[in-house]
Amino acid sequence: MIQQGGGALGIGEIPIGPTWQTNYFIGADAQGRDVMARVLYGGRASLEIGIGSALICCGIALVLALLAGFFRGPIDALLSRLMDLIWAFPVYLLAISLATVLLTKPNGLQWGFVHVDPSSLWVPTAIIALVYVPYVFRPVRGQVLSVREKEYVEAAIAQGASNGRLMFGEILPNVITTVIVMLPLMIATTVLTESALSFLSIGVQPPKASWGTIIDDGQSLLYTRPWVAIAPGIMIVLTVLSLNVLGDGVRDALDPRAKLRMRG
Amino acid sequence: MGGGTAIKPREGMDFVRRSVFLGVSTMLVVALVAGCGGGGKKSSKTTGATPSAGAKGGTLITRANAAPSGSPDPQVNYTLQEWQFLIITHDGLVAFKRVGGAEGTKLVPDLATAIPTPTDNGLTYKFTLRSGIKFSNGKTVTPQDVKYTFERLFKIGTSPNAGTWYNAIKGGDACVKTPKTCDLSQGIVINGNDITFHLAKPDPEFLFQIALPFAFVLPSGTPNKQLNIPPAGTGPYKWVQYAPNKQMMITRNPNFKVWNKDAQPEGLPDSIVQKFGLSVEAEVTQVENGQTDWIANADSIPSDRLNELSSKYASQVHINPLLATWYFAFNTRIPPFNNLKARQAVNYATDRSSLVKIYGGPKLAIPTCQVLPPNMPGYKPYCPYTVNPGSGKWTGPDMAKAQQLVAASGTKGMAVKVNSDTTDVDKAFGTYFVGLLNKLGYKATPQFLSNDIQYPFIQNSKNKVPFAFSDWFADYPAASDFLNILLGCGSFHPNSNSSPNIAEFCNKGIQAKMDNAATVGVKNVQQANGIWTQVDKEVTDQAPWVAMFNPKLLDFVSKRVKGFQWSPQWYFLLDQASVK
Amino acid sequence: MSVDGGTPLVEVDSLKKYFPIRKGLLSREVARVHAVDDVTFSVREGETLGLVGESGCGKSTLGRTIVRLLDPTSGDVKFRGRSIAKLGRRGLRPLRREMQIVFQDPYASLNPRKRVGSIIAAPLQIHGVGDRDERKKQVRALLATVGLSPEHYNRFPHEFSGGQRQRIGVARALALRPKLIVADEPVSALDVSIQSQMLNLLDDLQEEFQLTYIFIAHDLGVVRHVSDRIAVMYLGKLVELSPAEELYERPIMPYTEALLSAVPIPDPDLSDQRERIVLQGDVPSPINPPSGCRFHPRCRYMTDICVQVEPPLVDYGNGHLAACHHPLNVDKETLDRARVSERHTPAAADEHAKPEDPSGASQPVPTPDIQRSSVVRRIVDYSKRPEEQT
Amino acid sequence: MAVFIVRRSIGLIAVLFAITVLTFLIFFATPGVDPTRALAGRNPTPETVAAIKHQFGLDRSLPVQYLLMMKRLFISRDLVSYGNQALKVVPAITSAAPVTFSLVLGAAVIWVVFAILTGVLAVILKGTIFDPLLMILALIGISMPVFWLGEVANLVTQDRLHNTFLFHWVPPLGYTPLTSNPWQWFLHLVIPWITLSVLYIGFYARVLRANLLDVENEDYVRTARAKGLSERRVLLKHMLRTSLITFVSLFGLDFGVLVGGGALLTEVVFGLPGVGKLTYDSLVKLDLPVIMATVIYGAFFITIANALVDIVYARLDPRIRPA
Repeated sequence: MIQQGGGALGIGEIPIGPTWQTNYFIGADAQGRDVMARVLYGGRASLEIGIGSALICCGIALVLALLAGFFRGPIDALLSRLMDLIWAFPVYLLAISLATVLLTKPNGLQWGFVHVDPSSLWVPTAIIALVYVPYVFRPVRGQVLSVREKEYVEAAIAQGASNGRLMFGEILPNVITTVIVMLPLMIATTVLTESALSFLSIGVQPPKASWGTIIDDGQSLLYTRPWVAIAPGIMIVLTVLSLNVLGDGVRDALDPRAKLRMRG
Repeated sequence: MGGGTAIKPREGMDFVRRSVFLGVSTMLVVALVAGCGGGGKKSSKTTGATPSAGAKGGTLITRANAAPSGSPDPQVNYTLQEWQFLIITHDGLVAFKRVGGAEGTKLVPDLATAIPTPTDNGLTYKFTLRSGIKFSNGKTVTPQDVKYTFERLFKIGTSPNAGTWYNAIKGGDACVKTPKTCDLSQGIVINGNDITFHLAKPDPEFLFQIALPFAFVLPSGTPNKQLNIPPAGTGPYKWVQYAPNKQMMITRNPNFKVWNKDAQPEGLPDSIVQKFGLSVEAEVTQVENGQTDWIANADSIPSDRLNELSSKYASQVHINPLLATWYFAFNTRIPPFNNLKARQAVNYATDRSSLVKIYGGPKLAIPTCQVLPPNMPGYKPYCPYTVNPGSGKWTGPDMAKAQQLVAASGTKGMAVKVNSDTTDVDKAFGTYFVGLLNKLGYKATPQFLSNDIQYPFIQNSKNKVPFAFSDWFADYPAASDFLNILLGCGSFHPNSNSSPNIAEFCNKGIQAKMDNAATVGVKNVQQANGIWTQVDKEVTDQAPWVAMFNPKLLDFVSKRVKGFQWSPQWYFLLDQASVK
Repeated sequence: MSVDGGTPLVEVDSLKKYFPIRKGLLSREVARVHAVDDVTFSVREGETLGLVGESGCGKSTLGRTIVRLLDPTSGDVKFRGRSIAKLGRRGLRPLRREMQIVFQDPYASLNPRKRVGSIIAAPLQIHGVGDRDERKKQVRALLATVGLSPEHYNRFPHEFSGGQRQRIGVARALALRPKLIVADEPVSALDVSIQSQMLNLLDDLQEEFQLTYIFIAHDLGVVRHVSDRIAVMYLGKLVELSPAEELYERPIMPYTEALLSAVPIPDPDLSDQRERIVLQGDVPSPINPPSGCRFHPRCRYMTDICVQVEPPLVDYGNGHLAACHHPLNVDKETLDRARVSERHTPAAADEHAKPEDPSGASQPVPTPDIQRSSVVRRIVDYSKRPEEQT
Repeated sequence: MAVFIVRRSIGLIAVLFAITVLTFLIFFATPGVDPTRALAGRNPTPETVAAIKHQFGLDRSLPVQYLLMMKRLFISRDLVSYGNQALKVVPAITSAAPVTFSLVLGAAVIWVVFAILTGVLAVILKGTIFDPLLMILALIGISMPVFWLGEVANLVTQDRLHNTFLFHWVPPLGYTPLTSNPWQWFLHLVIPWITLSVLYIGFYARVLRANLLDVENEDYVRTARAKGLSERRVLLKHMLRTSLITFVSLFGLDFGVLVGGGALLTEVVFGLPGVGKLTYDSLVKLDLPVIMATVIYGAFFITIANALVDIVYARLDPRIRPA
């Protein structure tokens, strides 16, 4: 990654600006790295985290919502209060708090055999997934509560179906649409959140890059080489825009009345 | 002689490692003056020692990203950022000469009428207090105030160096143990205007220590708890505002009259303000647009803008060399770098010009292979880890030799964590070394830690950091400050967050030489320096570090600032600049 | 209408089901809905028990409690003599094969996201009956049994009409060859034209599979033709239980009388002749049921004793039980035999057992002369698929 | 209703309590949360370190530390930052809050006005090319990371076009209080206001448009039309009024979130010393007391906003009350 001697830097030396050619298409960053190449690679991390965290988030929220809505009573109360708690944190504050803590565990986290390195993409992925769980949990839980009262669930109980079968065989198929509708919008949201966290240096850790980290790098180069910051931003806008359009489409197709409150 | 205060010209957060103060003998100071002057001339825009008598008036607007960390209390604060204000609002008994250039490391009498010669084998210092000097609150300075000041230093309980420096005063150790009942009647004896300090043990650094803001004289009755704004002082300015999330501000002290212009000259601006909160990028733009006059050294100017600055704003840029070395420390006690050949290999392979480029280019840093920075007593250029060794200068990496050494060391393929902090530049260093180590056949991964955490983390041997970024700024020119503190056996404390010997390096033979140099140095500085030169060379051969470069400091001032003066001790002398 | 044939399959003993009502900050229980309040009866194997009452009287709750979709508050349910009221999930599992329920709403009772085949196969799968292919075969057979085409296997419920869906529901209930089926108003959501098809189907299935039915309905017209005995519920209480024909001919409880008077009669002459008893007021709240006889606020024979004393369920002979202080259609002898309560002497009862207008009560209510199911059967042949008929 | 409000308030207090505990635990799980480094210097004596630790109560057990911190935060209100002893946490927040409030209020005015304009215009222009065009613009607004937009705005107004007639009026980054110079206050905030509001204009315009189209088919709207009311009256008086219920409740939540520190990125990019920036700075320095205070402050506004919106909703729609 290091362009030794490639990027001219410092006093009296001219930084590489956009060449609009194959090499250094939009210039080099402070370490002389080709920004275009970084933007393309960064997109991979951004999308991996965005899609990964949205999937994890929806998965966790779905399971929790099924548990809460199905068992009701104390389990529901506990989970719902927990969600209230996460919900009550300002999203970025919670994400920043968690990221700061995780990233400052210098040797990473160790749970049994699972070792998470602070520079792993899993850290931002998990954090972003966690903070958005209530956003999915709430509507899905409401649905589970209503589906659970349906006679076909009673019918399954009368047949002696197990709880797992009731939750996953009977209720899940009826609430999954909501999640599918939410998914593209969730990805749009998580991509934006990832970029924000990385922009604040607490998302993707170097040497890995994401669009957010490149904008962060570009912040100090803003007046001299604005393209370093502008290019990844445009990529984010395009990606999120497409996801939003896709989300609208999915929603119209599957659930014309769903109004989702998604936010970046 | 005294030396530079130590703030790495970058961010303010982790000032700790930069604030390194150690006393040196007066003779060493003299040596520095010579060295520093020489160094200063080499640098393109080093400000001379001749103050241009600028016009008085106006407000000098400075900016910093954040307020000085720690406490605003002058007896607790430990940052250059605040000290640059404190030296013009308060006085000690003695002071560093308030001029730019090498002269600035000389001690001159301040509140005292003269610099005393220690008697009683260095145990007694007798000062005479000038009479008629008033605090900004109108009270006259008395010897009781001086005694009160030193007692307060202990009573406050949290003064960083009370227990390491000022405990030399008789009774000081007891004060450290029970701050509340501190009594220095034994150590500070008042007789009329005479103040006699009795030390418990000889301390050649005592005069420097009392020239620092910890020992600046405060009025009797100042509460013995941390203050939220420095109290009344004797300097040409007084504190009017200290809002840590907004700004700090000093204005003229109407009670001030010049008594010794070497120690405390009259200031030019009517008021000096430091505003907080902007990113350094925005600060640079503000200076360019004339909205801010100067950026505090705690903020480092992005290297990408240096080109713009040096071409478009050349007359507003001032560059001065620092007594500092930036390095990566090997952990000499764990594999792979407990192997000398492996350490040397990395040293050979390191392209120091790349690192210099990351830092800001050859005008802001000079490659080095050794521990001591240029201008340091005992410094002799020495660089074995280059393509054409011999000249003492680094000229280029020797990759072939490096690869050969790695192969010979048998450490190839080992995993190495490269530790650095999250500052852009330091991160880039880390990234560079990850690439380099991988090229040499190691399995290197980066580990970047928040600035606040990285330094204590890498010091603690428990964390087993194999390769870590750090830097060291001399506070005054003494070879022991670098060699003994950073690489002496005594400064390695296992499992402690405060163990400045990051390399965990301990070589009995070298240590004996260092001890010898310290003893000899009390009597014969020249001879001691010779020993230090030898130690520097031997340590460099042992390669506990990859010494990267010696940095210079860049100050960027607005167009209207006239008469920029730069002291090695206090850096930019705020009050000597004219904004009218 | 064999009343005494067979052994009891289900015995319900003092069954109570209350629903708590929680309110306020601490969600304290402030009241209870007395949905099923001390109900005792039994169902013999092979018989059909009609369970009738106005909506909200607790009949569905009773049905659901019997198949243990709800946990009883107290009392007992015995299935083949074995108590199942306290059984846990696991203990109930084998019982699930023996008793099934058919729901009222054919739209809500089928999972819209599952195919018909897997809906019907689900009980087989749950109980591990056969392998995949075997189950598939069984499901196809079941579809045929209930009058659907085996090709419907891969369709979704929304592709079917209400009647067809109800057939799917029945097929699902039958899949495990249960002994008991609680049919919870299985036809009330269907068009009248389809209702009789459905009734005939259930009737035929009873013969084919030797089923015992608890047939819940809210009007007596429907159950008459399918039931051997009929139980009438009012506000959570069982107020009358009788062989079907007897109930229609000789209702004892004034409430039953009122219900019967509402059954439509095809013969206009008879219909005109009959007096229609319109019950006054709404059904009282099951949260605070009326004192004494729960029916008293709406009863036209009401006297003081009805307010004060709750009448027990008394056998008036011939398997005809009723809980009333002022039994109708009972001769003095029978009344003598059956003491309703201490305070309720036959004389007193007789004296007061006169409605303001005794005309409607003194003689049997005329009922249409329709033989059970035979007429219905003549109207339509259920084995033809409904689509072909419409 | 009273029970509902009381229950909601108790829930609110419980959530706030849980948040303080959680925040405290999160940060005490962090190594290096310790004021000694900022105070003690390079080579402190153990006595000094112990004195500093004692001063902050760090030598006590965790529950005691938590209680001490809460006491100093809420009762004696003299909790100080780990980073700078002069930074009293409570005054720091009270002095930062007006900045955040200025930023959010101005942005809110802009976004409400423009969102209503855009939403209504899109409905009026339904069927023409302008409706989808407006909605795409709104989507683009939603899709832009606010920090990036802020950076680009800075690039243009502070540097590239700063010396042209377009943006020469733009003052340097930072903040001037309304009380000291209303005009400068306004000038400093114009660009941040616009930047912050872009996202919300897009979002609210889309929500409003969808709502308007929903109510268009309601009976009362048809009745109004059938009565012969002018299209404008129908739209403004009948449709818009109903649609604004959702709009207003969303607004309540967003306003709460933003005032609670949600405008962090905007504040950081524009150097506005508001609560978000305070939080960010303290997070960078792991300055636990300030983080505690700002997170509680933010959670407070969000929970209050949630509760208020719930209560208002419950008033409007009794069906949701038991939930």
